Amino acid sequence: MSVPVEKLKWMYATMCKIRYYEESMVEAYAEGKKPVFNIGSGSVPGEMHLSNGQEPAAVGICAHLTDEDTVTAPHRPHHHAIAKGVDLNKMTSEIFGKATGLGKGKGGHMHLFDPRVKFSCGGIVAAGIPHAVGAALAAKMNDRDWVAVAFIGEGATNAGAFHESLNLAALWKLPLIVVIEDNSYGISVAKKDSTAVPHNDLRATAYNIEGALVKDNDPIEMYRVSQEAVKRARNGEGPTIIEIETYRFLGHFQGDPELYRDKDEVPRLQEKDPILRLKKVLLEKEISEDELTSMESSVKSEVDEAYRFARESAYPDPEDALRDVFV
Amino acid sequence: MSVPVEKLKWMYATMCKIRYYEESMVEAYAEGKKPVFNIGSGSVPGEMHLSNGQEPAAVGICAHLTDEDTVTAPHRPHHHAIAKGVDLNKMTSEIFGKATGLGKGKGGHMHLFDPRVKFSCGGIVAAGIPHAVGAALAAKMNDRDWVAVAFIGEGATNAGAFHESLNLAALWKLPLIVVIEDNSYGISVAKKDSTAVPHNDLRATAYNIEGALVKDNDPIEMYRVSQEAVKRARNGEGPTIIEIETYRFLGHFQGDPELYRDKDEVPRLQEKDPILRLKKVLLEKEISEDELTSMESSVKSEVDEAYRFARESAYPDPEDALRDVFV
Amino acid sequence: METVKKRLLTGNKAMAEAIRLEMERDERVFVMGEDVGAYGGIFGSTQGLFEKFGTKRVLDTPISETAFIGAAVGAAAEGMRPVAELMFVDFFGVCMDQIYNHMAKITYMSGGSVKLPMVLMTAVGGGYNDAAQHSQTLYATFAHLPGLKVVAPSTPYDLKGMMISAIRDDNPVLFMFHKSLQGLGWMDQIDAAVGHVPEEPYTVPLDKAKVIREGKDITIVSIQMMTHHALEAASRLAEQGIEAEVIDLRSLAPLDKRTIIDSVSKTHRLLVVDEDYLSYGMTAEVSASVCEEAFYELECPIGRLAVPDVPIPYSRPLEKFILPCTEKIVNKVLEIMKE
Amino acid sequence: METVKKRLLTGNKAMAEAIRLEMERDERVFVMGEDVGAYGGIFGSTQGLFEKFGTKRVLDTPISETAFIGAAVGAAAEGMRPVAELMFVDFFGVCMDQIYNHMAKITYMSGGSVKLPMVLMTAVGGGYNDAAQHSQTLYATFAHLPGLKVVAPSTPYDLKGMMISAIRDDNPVLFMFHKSLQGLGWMDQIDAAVGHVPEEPYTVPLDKAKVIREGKDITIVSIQMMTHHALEAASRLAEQGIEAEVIDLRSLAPLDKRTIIDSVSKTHRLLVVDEDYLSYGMTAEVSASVCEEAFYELECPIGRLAVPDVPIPYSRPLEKFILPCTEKIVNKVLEIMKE
Ligand SMILES: Cc1ncc(C[n+]2csc(CCOP(=O)(O)OP(=O)(O)O)c2C)c(N)n1
Ligand SMILES: Cc1ncc(C[n+]2csc(CCOP(=O)(O)OP(=O)(O)O)c2C)c(N)n1
Ligand SMILES: [Mg+2]
Ligand SMILES: [Mg+2]
Repeated sequence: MSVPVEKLKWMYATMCKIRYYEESMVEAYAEGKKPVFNIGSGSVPGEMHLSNGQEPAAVGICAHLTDEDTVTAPHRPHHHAIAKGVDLNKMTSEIFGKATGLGKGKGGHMHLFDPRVKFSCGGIVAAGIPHAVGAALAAKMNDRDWVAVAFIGEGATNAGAFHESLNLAALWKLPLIVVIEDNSYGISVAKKDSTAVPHNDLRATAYNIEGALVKDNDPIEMYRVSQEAVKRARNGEGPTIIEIETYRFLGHFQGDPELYRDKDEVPRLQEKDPILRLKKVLLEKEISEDELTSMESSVKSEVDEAYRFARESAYPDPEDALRDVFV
Repeated sequence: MSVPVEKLKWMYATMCKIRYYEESMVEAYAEGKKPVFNIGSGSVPGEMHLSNGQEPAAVGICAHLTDEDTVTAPHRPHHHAIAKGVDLNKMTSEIFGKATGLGKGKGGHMHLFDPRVKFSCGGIVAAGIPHAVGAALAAKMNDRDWVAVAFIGEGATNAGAFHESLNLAALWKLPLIVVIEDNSYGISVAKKDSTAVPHNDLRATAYNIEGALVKDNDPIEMYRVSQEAVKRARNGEGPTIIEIETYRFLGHFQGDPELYRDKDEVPRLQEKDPILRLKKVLLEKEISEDELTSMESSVKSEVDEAYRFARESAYPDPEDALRDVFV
Repeated sequence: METVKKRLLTGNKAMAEAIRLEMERDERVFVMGEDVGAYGGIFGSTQGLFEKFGTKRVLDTPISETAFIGAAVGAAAEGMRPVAELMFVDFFGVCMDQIYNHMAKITYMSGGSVKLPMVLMTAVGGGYNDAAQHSQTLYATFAHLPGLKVVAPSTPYDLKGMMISAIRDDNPVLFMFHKSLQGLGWMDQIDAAVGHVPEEPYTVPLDKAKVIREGKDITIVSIQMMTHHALEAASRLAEQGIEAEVIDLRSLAPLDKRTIIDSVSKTHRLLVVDEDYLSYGMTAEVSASVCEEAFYELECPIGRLAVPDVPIPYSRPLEKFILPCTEKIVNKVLEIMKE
Repeated sequence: METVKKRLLTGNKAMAEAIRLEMERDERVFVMGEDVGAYGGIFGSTQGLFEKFGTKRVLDTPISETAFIGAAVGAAAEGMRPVAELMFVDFFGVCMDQIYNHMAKITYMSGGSVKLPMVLMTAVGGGYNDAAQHSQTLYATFAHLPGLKVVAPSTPYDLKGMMISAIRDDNPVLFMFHKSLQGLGWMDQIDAAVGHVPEEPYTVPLDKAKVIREGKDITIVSIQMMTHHALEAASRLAEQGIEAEVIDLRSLAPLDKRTIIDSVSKTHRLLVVDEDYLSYGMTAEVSASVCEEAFYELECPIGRLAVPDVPIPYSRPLEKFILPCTEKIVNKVLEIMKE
């Protein structure tokens, strides 16, 4: 089953957009945190979990989704949000804590909600899976062929919510897909020190559902496996677990000393940068350098525009803190 | 591997003890609840979950345990407590809410604690599994070959605590055995409506551990399977999941209208009463009727004595309610 | 005459009727929880719904509170209007994250762009010797955390009216019903568990306390089961010439301070009675609110009666000792009147 | 002279030192939690322990709070003395059942036959824009439920002394440490996060509040981060001739009412400051306790300052607006003094 070139282009462009978005965030986050790093200071305070290197998981499956499909993401949500088509201006503005943000500055980087494209994320490990189960349940109750995708990290597979959600979704044959991004670590804890199985697709057996493993951060394989899973879900054949081996190029959060991994680990991973690999594929398919370059520059200007919008937006009135507890 | 006849006798006697204990409890619980049933009235108030028919699970594995091994049980704990050797007088007294009870009347039927034989139980589904993990961890840290057994119902396998505990125990190769009593229901919900797999031994795959299924409530098979699991645990080979198909002769709790199951289901199960089946085996092994009868009467008098002790014991002073929050 | 018009229902039938009416009115409303189907809810809160609406809209769940309450959150975000049941409030510990970090906060974190029209109903209360893990009310545990409307009705009329309001509300509502007020055949039969309930749909506000007995000498603020003890106490006190005004709080969050303060401004004395733990509980919040906003109206210290900071013991004499009751209320009022 | 004797440590080093000393003294003590090993705890509470004691006594866990906190309960029942870490108190919702139904109640339910000598330590507090799910204190959430000793030290000296007391206590202790008082290099550098800590082991009681500044005009009861704001406020007020007495609560359960009441009996005015949510919180319990036991000592209404019942917002101006601070304390005191 070959992947349509348009899809490959979309995946490439989106991965470039995500990467450039995160690289820009590295800089924005560092603003006002020098010479001494202080998590509470600067243009973007608070924790910051970036996704550089993890783009394939997000684009490989979102290539099959529409605005009616639901995505829930964890504390590391930018790549999922961008791949799902979240409003980039409002998202960036939210991360800058501005009034024009998705949540009027109340949510921040870990709490992005864009109902227009049915995207949400949160800061509690595995807590987004039940929400995706609920979206899948709603779709089924309303006889829609919409699916729900819950993205989590490999560390989250050992949380009770993972088990309860998959059992429930399997039992009710819900259109749920759980995508596990195995970036080898849960903060500082290596997968082998947190997870009793080598790969979480094995855990599909515990729910009598399909499981798939995507090796070595391959966006094209992710696309193929996801296509099958989404098809099954839309056809009422129930949930799928997809685990993808991916790379975390940066620390768990910005400011992470990363004493728990070898200094040469990241450089080795960067040699296998999935964006460069996909670029090679596209070039082999006779997509011209020029076309790729123009794709790259157009997504960059989109990202630059989003940061400009965020920077130029105003902060909310302090008193606004008292609003929106209830609708 | 044949089962020593002494063990068979112990299992038979203990199953008889459990059955007679529960039959006596049916009566004791009914006292003061007639003509109108009121859960709060009578000699034994509160909820009452009895284990008639589920004896094989408890005796089959406890036959391999010593006082140094830990057992945690759920809301339906009498058969486990008796098989583990909990002080029958104090246990009964506790259930009657008397000052001489295991918990001075503070715990009741769902909260029995007998540190002497390392037994505990509780009223929150699946919550006892982590406690067994902790006991197993302590044994390992102290280089003891003690094991910990967590009894749960099949409904509890869908709670997050089940998953988290098994992953942790498997990861750390702890001497934990989770015994799942599949009595077909979680209150009114049939297993097929709660659990995505036909049998929970399949879920061992999700933790890379051993799983075993004991069919049709067979105490001898339970003994064999448990022997293997306990051996592995003592040898540092990690946890095992054992699921046993068992029978719930009574309602979920006393007073359960049981509208959710056919009226002829229980009679059909009673035809396969595990106690009668084990008795047949013993008779085939040339154990005389007389010997069995004397075993039966001796356990009965032990049980009668426990109820007498409980009834004759005094209630705690009301003010005692304020003590024991802290040691 | 009056009696002719009465339509007597038990608390659980009133609740189930409210849910049925809303399910008929709005197809987005559905029910899920443990044993809410054929069983009709352990405390009867979903009686008859399964028969009427079937498995598509009345869902029995596995024992997976985090998954199904979280699923209710996710379904509500998609425009459904779930009514989920947490069988006993005592079990909140296995699913509190979904309740307080998500159900309660998503609307705020999204700047109001996501609404969660859902109800989480749960059984509370002791008094029948179900011990430490099945007898709590935990009112303050939920009222302390922002983002939830927390209600605890005490009559069949309010159970129906407040359940309808809760289902129609676009915000998440934690609906606490008291086991002893459900009118269950297998529990203590008390008059308060039965009452007049109009057949038609009607709403009762989720933010208003109610003066259920007028009096001039002292105000007794109470909730759910305790309001009924307070009423009994009030009539006993009346025999001794003490006119107690009794307020049924009904809602813990928001707290209707106005009604309480108006009453205290009249009686100048206050006793707060709660079935939850004493410290950091409802009695503290009511007392502190009055102390802050109506201090000069007070003639004497505010009395507090609640569970004395111990887990609920099993044995009958022990549980009796720690639960507030009519007699304790009477004695406490007499003490306060002596001040 | 004095300064020469000072041995300055940050809060987290003081905590880690306490745990190290107890691990050396008692081999039954061990540590488990997420990233407590090589990482040394996200907030440094276990710094250096892994290097010293290795994987056998310092256990990194999966993200399975129910399993490992429940395992701590089970290990404690077997005579071990676990020190478990819940990384952020905000995560309590995924494991509260093990904390409040088991860790807190087993001793009582067993009639005292089972003791659980364990410590659950957890990071609390906001002020660095970590938003609604990583900035709470939730003091009252734990103090409301019986069976736990709940402490929240505010100085390196107390962090060490109270941690040693907690580990040696045969009862379960919930030990809350404030992120901003850990002295972390990547957080706001505040003087209060560094202080004199004697090298040797010592204990500080788990049930005693402390008068940290004497005054005659008004009592300010506060806790953890708020005590430092209260101290600043007190010195600013002194410039205006107002002598505020500041009390560091240190322990939420049990609540040291004696120390509070003695102070109020002297000052006759009270302001309670909390970083937790206002309603049903610590300010309510302290206020109600005083109102109940020292009513006639009060000259005016008791003031309460806390988070105004909204989730913690992310954006800087929003979070600033809802968190109590020195300036708000000063203004509130001036208001009260006008009464
Ligand atoms: C219930 C809960 N426990 C702990 C945390 C703290 N925490 C945040 S991210 C994280 C690691 C998650 O690892 P993984 O799931 O692999 O995602 P990754 O960070 O690698 O993308 C932890 C432990 C949390 N947010 N929620
Ligand atoms: C966390 C939690 N959820 C729900 C309950 C209510 N409850 C008590 S027993 C039970 C059914 C348990 O079924 P199973 O595990 O199969 O055990 P069985 O009763 O069949 O022995 C339920 C739902 C509970 N006690 N704890
Ligand atoms: Mg990871
Ligand atoms: Mg069962």
